[in-house]
Amino acid sequence: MSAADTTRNIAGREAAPPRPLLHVILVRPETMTLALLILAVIVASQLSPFFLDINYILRSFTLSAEFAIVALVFTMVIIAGEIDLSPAANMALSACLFAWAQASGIPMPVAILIGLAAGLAMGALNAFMVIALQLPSIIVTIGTLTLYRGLAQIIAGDKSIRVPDWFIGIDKVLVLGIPVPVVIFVVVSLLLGLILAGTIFGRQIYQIGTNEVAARYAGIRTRRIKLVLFLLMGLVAAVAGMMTASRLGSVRYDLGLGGELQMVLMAMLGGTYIFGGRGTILGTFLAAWLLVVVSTGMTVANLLPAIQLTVLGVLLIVAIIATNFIYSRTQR
Amino acid sequence: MSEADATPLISARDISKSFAGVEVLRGVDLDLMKGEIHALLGENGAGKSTFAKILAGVHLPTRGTLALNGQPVEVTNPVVAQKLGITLIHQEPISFPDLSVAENLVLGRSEDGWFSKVPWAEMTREAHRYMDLLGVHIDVTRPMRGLSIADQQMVEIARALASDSRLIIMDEPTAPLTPREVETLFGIARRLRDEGRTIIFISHRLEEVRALCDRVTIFRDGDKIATDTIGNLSDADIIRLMIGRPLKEYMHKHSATIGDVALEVQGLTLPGVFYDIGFSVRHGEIVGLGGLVGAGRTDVARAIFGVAPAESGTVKVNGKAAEIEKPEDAIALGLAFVPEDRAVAGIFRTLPVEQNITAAIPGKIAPAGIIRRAVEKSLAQDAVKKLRIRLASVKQPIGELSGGNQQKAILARWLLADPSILILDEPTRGIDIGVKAEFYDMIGELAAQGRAILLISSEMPELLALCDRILVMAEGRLTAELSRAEANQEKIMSAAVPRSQRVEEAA
Amino acid sequence: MNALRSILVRRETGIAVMIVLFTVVVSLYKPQFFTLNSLRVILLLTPLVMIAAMGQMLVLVARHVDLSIGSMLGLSAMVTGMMFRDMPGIPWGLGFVVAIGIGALLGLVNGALVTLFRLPAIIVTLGTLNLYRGLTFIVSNARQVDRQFIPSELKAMSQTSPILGIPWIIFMAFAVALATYWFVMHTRVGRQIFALGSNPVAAPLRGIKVTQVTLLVFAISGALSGLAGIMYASRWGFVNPSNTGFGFEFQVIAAVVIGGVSINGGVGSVLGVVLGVLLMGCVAAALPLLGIPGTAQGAIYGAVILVALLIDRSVRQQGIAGLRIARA
Amino acid sequence: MLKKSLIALAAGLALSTGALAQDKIDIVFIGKNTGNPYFDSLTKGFVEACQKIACNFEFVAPATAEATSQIPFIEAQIQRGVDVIAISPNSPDALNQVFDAARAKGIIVMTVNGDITGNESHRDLTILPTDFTKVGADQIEMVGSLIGYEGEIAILSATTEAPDQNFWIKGMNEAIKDPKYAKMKLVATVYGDDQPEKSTSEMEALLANYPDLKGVIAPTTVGVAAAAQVVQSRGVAEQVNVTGLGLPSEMRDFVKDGTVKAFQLWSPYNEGWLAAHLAVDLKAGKAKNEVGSTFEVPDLGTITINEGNSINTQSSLTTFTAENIDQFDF
Repeated sequence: MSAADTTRNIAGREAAPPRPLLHVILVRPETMTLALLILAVIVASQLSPFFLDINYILRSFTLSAEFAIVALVFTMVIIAGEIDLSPAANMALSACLFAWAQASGIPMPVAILIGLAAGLAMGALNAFMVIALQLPSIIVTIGTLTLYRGLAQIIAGDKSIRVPDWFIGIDKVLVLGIPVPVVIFVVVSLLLGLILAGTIFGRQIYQIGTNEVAARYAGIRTRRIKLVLFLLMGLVAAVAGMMTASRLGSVRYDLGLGGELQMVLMAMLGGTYIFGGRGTILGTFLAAWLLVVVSTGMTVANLLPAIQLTVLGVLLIVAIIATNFIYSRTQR
Repeated sequence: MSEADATPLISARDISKSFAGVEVLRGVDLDLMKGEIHALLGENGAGKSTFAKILAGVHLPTRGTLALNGQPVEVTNPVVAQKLGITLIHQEPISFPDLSVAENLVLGRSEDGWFSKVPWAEMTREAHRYMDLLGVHIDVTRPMRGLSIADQQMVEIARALASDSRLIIMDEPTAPLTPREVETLFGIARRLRDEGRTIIFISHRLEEVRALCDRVTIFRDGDKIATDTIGNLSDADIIRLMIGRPLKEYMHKHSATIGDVALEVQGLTLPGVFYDIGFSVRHGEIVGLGGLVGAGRTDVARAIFGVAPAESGTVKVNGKAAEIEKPEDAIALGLAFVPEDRAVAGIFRTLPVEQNITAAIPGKIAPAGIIRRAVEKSLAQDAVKKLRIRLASVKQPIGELSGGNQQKAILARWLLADPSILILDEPTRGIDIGVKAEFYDMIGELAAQGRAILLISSEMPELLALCDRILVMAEGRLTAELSRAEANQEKIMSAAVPRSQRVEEAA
Repeated sequence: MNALRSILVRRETGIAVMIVLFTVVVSLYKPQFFTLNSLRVILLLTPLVMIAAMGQMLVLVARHVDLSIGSMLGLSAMVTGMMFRDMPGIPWGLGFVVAIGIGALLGLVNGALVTLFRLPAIIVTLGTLNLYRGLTFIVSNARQVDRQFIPSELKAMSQTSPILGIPWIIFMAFAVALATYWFVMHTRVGRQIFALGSNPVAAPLRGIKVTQVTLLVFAISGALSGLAGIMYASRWGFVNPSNTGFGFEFQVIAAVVIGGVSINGGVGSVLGVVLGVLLMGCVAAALPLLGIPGTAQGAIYGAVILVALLIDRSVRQQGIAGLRIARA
Repeated sequence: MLKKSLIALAAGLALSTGALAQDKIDIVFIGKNTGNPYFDSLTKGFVEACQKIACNFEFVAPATAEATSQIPFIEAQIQRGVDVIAISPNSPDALNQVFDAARAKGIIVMTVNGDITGNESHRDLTILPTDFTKVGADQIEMVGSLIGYEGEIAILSATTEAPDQNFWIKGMNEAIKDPKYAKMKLVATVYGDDQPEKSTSEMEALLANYPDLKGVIAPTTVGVAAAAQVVQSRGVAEQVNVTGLGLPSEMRDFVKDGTVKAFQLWSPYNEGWLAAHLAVDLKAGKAKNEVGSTFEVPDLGTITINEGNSINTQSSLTTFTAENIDQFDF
């Protein structure tokens, strides 16, 4: 009662004046990400003379491209007010199923379909537990992340499963001098960016993440939209798993291990608000490059992973402090 | 009052309060005597709750002083208030649902250090004592979660006793209670008064005020209008003082032609919540749905709209049986629902006003799934103009708007959907008096356009002024249907108050 | 009747039943599982998790989460180990003071970031998870502290026993659990943690100093991780910058969630957490005995977490249904 | 346009640094993970060699030992244009593609202390500490001598698919068929995944499942330490003899208090020492990477390149006992 009254009273004043346009454009988390990206490029090129080579940077990006692609969908899930920590494990399990299927003589197209179907099924299980059973998605997906990777381990054991030679090397194929995984990342970014910003589906994702109850009252199909997001997550994770298989030439249960952390980092560095309702594909897009530049810059300077971990930790904390600060300034 | 008691327990002088530049309380002087039950009366937003909260330390006054027993005091927060012996009992008591009743009772009272021992046995014994004192039977070792609101109030009162409060403020305590529970509450209140404590009683119900209180203070639009012994004022006096103008000024000049039945409900039942609800609303008609908070009115509306569907019963829209399982179904049939709690079920706080306004018409702003920004903007701007929503820009987050303007935006959202049936749940709650009048005009106009309107309201004058017919609910059942001509406050109230035999029927 | 019902729907009963069922089923196949020695094996698997789980429980009860415990364990163990290595002859008991102190300090940093900047704990501690691990590498120069440098008295704590052949560290773990029980049930601040998690909006209205209590909760979580750190050195006899404490947070959170602590705050019991830890220990001890390959372990843990969630939900729903009947 | 100039810039930089380092070759050793004490000693061999001969040495390693974590480090070395990449691979096949890319740039790729079994064509040569075909037999003989050639024995290995360990276990299974070991019985092979916790649980399960167990071979440094700790804390060191492959620094206490009577290993230092010398000689043309060719390494003598471009630093395992363990500082 008192809380409701307080908000009412605070809201009871006159409408605030509009903010200057420049302020609106500049004071947003993506600006921070872009600034950090530029800074990172400058620092990295000072750290090592070998860093500033666009081909090298692109090649290094392919090492994180699969995570980056999944992180785009991950961003949408967070904006919708949920979280899915299982996609990296999903990548491993669907890739293992795919590799196991083709290794046991099932024709390649069918094996690919099996992998994709597995990814969808894993997304569907998450969706079922979160949407139908109304369990908190963070704990559900910590559970399924353990389960999916565990199943991958049961299927593949500690063995690596080879994929055929012609399937290997997606990262070595260049389109206009750009490795295919990077091209896919850019295309998916554009596509999802347009969907999120320009379609009613994207709009409703923001609305659900901002206030799910109000969204339901407004006739928005909240459950269906979340279902679509979890399924999309599963599907994209499966695709990413197979892309990883192609890049490595073999599949093991530990494929993509720790990828969930990378995805969280990308989304958070891109200014996505952990509690939903805010964030953009552009932010995650920039953050993916930021992360690659930071880690590549440090690796090529032969800095020990110690420093890398420390820098990543500090970066994450700085980014959320900045993001929260920006949101608190723009939302009075 | 004898001369010995002449020092007031609390002397408030020139108490004023502004929220973000809007003055909601102006220069209130009030003395509260020891051993009296003092009613604060006034319409919603008149300032009585704000005043009570200043006494309890929830708000700080912008101006003015308080004295306790003649000594000036500053009540900077609720903890200080508690220490000074002032307890505020909220209508929906604030509690810690996972802690036991006994713990809720004593939490925040002790001054001891962090690592001092919690005296469980003593605490439980003491809790039992207070429960016995109040004559209620609550297992004090069970967690607070799941306690009825009446019991939670009892715990709050026990808490006031436990901290030996001299002033106990009850903010609309009776609204969610059954008559029997109200009687118990009154008995306790009288006993506390006879012990020399002071009780502030905030209520809308004149009969309760009359039955319980010694003196009454009336607020209107942030001003204290009058303080007097209850016996000196007739009901008519009080109402006149509260509204400050004759009732009929509110009357909306309704000229709509009433058409066919738009919405018809039969035998709607959701066990435990409401039973056998049947009524109809015609095009051009405003039907009021009155009753006490918790009578099940909102639940009926939520059921019709598909938010929480009923288990049995039928809903017909324009004569055709309708299967409404989720809000989408209702919207497709031309229904619209402006919910009661704006912050929870209405607005998208951080999103721009225009996105809030167009939220229910995806098909219009994005015919092929792709948003047409120009269409969206012009629709939003038209709505802003038409409903006179005051804002800086339609790109502004809606959270930056005032409550009344937020509510207008929600109404605008539904008007864009061009509904033929509109359900309004407490549409003017927490809205400035001036904006309220605008809303009344708008509602009348909407009916005149031939829409069927179901208006849920706890404010009887609002129902009486606007509605062609008034339905009343009590304890999940319809208890009265009053035509405009026969309706008055007494009839509504007598139908709204639960009767003991009805309780038995329901059981 | 009611008392019986309330015992039956209690979470602790559920876990206890699961432990008993599990033990019975495993013992039918492998009678060796039902021996005193096997109990000792199970208990030896649990002390580190149990100690850290007590801290994690408090954090969860206060509506936060601490993902950095594994890294705090690693860093405090490393500093303590290096102290033993570089200052030979230092009293071994001092290691406890140092480890707990460093852990508490790291926990305070978490708490400060959460309270001062009003940041979500899950992200803050994800950041410090990396940060503290990185610092561990930096202070240790990526070098392991070998067995010979860990004082033998410390190592003996994991091996010598005061009674029944059960080593000291297990008693220490249970002592920590008892102390936590006393802390949450019998101190004012302990109850305030529950109140804070139960209703964060109302807490300040009842005079609860939210900032201080939150800082305290994170500091305790850090201090207990530090204690677990020096016990790691005792149990395994070395401190490694990358392995020590790595992935520890998952084990602990799983045990705590299985033990019935709600991630929505306000709910949790020491007994439940102890049983949750023991259940995990039973599973971990039984798998090799049954000859189930380690590769299946992950899937089993995942399934256990999901099952615990489902049980939680059905209990919650029964509660609500019961309420509805009572009201009607 | 920008891209072109960037490439030109990078190429220029690469040229200039390349010119600077002309007289010394650049060697990078990529370990399995940082903080792994095994590689401290191995790295020391590299460092001390490069203080004497014409090479620059750097050590890098990922934070975790998972299959793909070494890839960015290899990519970085390619970009840096080093001459030799020495690596202890975390995966037998996930690195194939990036190895190919490195070799295409003229970098010599040598695996050290472990090979990419089954994918040998993706590296130039491998340096193994000893003749792996003899490890199994040596270990069986060692445990046999400890238990008097009679009784049940078990193996506590690393992961189920660890290639080296599996190769040795195969050797053990062969060796035990010798009539000399007729009274010995290999009752179980279990896997502790090279984690102390897991290895401990598996060891405890062995003791519970096989009460008559006389000896345990743990051919992995993590496993042997964990197994030793279990018998020590259970006080059954007299009944169960633990041996295997371990680091003296981790096993010293167990040997001194009698928990473990003897265990074996090789010299990791020599692996680094040899690898650095071979790298310099190959680049200088003093040695040829051909099966059967030989070259000289100070302190180690003449080394031959064996079948499959494989080199051993010592012919048989070193045995550590209470008498000699203090002579080793790794």
